[in-house]
Amino acid sequence: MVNLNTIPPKNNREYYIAIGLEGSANKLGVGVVKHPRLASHQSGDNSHICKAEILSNIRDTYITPPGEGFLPRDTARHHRNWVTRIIKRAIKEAKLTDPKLDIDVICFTKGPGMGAPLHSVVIAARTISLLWDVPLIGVNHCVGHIEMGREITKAENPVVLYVSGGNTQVIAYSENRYRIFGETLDVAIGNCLDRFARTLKISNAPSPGYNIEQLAKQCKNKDRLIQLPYTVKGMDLSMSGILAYIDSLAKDLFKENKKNKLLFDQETGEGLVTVEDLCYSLQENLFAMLVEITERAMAHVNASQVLIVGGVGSNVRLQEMMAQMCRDRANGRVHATDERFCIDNGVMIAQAGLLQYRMGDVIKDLKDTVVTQKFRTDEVYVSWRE
Amino acid sequence: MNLDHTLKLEIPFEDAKQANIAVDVLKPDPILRPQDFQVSYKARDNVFVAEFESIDDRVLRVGVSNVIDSLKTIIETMDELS
Amino acid sequence: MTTVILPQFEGTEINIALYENVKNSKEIRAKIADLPYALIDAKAIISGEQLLSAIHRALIEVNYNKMRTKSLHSECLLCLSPTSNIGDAFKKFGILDNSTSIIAVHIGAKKEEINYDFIQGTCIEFTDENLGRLADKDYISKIYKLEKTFRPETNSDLSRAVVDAILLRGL
Amino acid sequence: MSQEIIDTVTQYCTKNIPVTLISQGAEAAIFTTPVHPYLQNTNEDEVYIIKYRPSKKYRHPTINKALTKHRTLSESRILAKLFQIKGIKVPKLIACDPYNGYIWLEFLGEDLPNGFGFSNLKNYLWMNATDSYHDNVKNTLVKVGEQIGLLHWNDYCHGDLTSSNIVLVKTESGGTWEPHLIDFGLSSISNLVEDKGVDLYVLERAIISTHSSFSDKYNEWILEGYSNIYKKHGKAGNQRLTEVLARFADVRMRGRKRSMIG
Repeated sequence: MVNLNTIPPKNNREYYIAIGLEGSANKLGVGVVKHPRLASHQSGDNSHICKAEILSNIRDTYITPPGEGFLPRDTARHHRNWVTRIIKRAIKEAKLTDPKLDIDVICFTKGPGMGAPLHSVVIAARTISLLWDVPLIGVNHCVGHIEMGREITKAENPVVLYVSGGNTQVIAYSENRYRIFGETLDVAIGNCLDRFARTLKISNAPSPGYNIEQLAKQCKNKDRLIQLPYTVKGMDLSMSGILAYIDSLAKDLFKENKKNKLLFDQETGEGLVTVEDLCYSLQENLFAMLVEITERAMAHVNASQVLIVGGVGSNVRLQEMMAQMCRDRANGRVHATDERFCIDNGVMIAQAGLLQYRMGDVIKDLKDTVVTQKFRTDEVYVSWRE
Repeated sequence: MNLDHTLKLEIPFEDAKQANIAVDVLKPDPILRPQDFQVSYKARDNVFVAEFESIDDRVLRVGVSNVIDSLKTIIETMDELS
Repeated sequence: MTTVILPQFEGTEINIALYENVKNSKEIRAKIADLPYALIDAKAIISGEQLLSAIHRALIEVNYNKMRTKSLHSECLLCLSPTSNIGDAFKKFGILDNSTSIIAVHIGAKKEEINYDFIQGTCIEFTDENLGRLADKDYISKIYKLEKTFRPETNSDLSRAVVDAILLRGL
Repeated sequence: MSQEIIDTVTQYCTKNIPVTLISQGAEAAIFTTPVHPYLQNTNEDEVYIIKYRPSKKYRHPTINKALTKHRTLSESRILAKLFQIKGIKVPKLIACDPYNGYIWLEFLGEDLPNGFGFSNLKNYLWMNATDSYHDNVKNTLVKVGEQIGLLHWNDYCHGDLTSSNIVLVKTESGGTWEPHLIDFGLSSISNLVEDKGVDLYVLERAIISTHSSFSDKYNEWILEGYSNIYKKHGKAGNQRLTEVLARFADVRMRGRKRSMIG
């Protein structure tokens, strides 16, 4: 029996407060979340209706110039430069007067992610834990996304499509684990879009994927799709071949390689394809693959709901396609959160960490706070669900 | 190879508690190549002491610089969030 | 003579006649271009299933894809073949000067409108038994390039392998 | 959606071919019909399978068209190839329309006695749950293993092995069951031990999750049959068997999925 009230809130309060620190990639986020202590949490699987109140959600993104990706060292430096300021702002915005007394638990991202940025954040997390004498909890980044998504959308048991710069997974819950039903066999979807954006030398602000989405919207030849490899393998998918191919098309386009029959009319030399067309075709192809593997997982576990999380999840076209698929599957529903929660943030780490904490799971030895680049979603024992 | 390139770093903190926190924060992380680089942390009253040993100057420089980066975060956090 | 209507294409009547002891193959060949039939050497056909699966495919191609040849009749010969080369299909399945058993297929007209008088031979029933008797199984295995390790124990096994090849030709 | 699919299929098949929807997966809908597409049906109990891959509205029409054709064909092609391998039992391919996404197949199996439902492996094991260690059950599961062994030995992988994708057909003498593999929609030609290990793991998981009380024995018997096939090929067979089983253990350890980087 799940009892989310296993650990009482601090100082006989009727609510819990958690702060979450996230910095596994190029976003540094700190958020504060509050859970009321409810009788309905005493027993039963109610972890998706915590009635969480978001007291603050501060984020700063390390943005690189067009054509450049973010490197671990530089990203770590960005996080170090900002982490105390962001924590301070999050506390101020949450109107916490004394973090020592107010905060039940400090949650940080244990992994997966880039090593150096993760490390730069955990240093701050350990320091405030010791300064304030507040316990620490290490959170799996993917589980953070899932729990935040469930709380925001109230989706009880959805199939989760997790799409970000580092991950592409289809996940469903079973027997206390978030199990991976399908995933990328090579690069992640966000990485694929980021790298294509670099080839196109388009801006990385606010994010490369967002700018590809805007270009795709401007495509004027939507009925003439550029055929790309479609590489779904069971419930897994592969994207590196698609990226290599569309990259080569883009390069030919920029070099005006008139020999390319797909891009230039062989008689008149006229251009047949624009950058917008490439973006549109890439999105249509990649997203169709994502929706397909999600549908397979839904059929497999007999689910009718989908939750999209991760940075790429804020793409409106992906949400549209997923919604269409769900409608066609006997009135399924798709849940997506907006970019405040899709994109990496501190609140999600606080949300998942607080659930863990309320079940009685805290770190007792600082040795257990070592961050890790590899940390599979299904390694986490999900004690807060039936 | 001998770890004969060494450096000792002493940083005074405001009090012994702060120096001890710095030690506790830095201690858990494992050294990536212990055969090339070693470090030990301790607190002597309010002084934080780190002793580095390494196979060459370059590895020593990188290792020390990483620890100093972390120390800067620790100190800034103490200043801003105590 | 047998009349077949495929349930999916009920507007198209198919008439099939099987002849053995044919004596005028050479003569037929001379005017073959004017004969509105698919004329097939029966030694290449093991079963009704084989022929009808090819006709079914021909109707699918014509209705949902495109006609590759100039008539439904030549389309039938093409669909019997394991390769997409039309000349090759005629060579392997069409009649030769010395063919003695012939299947004449007519698609798209009423039974009453068709006559087979141009064939001089014995009209026999279009049954698997008769087809099996007239078929040259080694020839069939060879033209369909079946796996060397595949040793059909029965005519129906051979027929199944051949149907597979017909369904997948060129795709 | 279901109604839309039924309407499309009914229209395609015309009134001469009445269809009944029996299952709908993520990718295809399965219908039965008493009408053969081109042969006279001589047995009025006989039915045929029509497998239809509907186009997906979320997908661009160009992708839909290419995928429908490619997948319909690839499944047909695998069925055709497998039929020519001695010992492998798969349904017979009757007709295929890759332009519209239809495959016609032979219907295999029958209804089990006492309301246990259709004779797939899943229902069969449930029917025998009271007498699970009976020789007949063992015999059937060993044969299941042999079918998978033959498939893998010839470098094909099923891609979706579950106890519902194994259909039991009564032998002519009536006493025993002959397992047939169905649904090759996710199958591929592959000589990778990884794919084979995953195949075995997926089936093991399916057996554990639906027949947990006896799954240890069941899986043991399936592996026995599987190994029989490899062992027939002497030293080379044993070596390949060891490789597959080692990878299977490996896949089981990591729960199908390789470690991932954040």
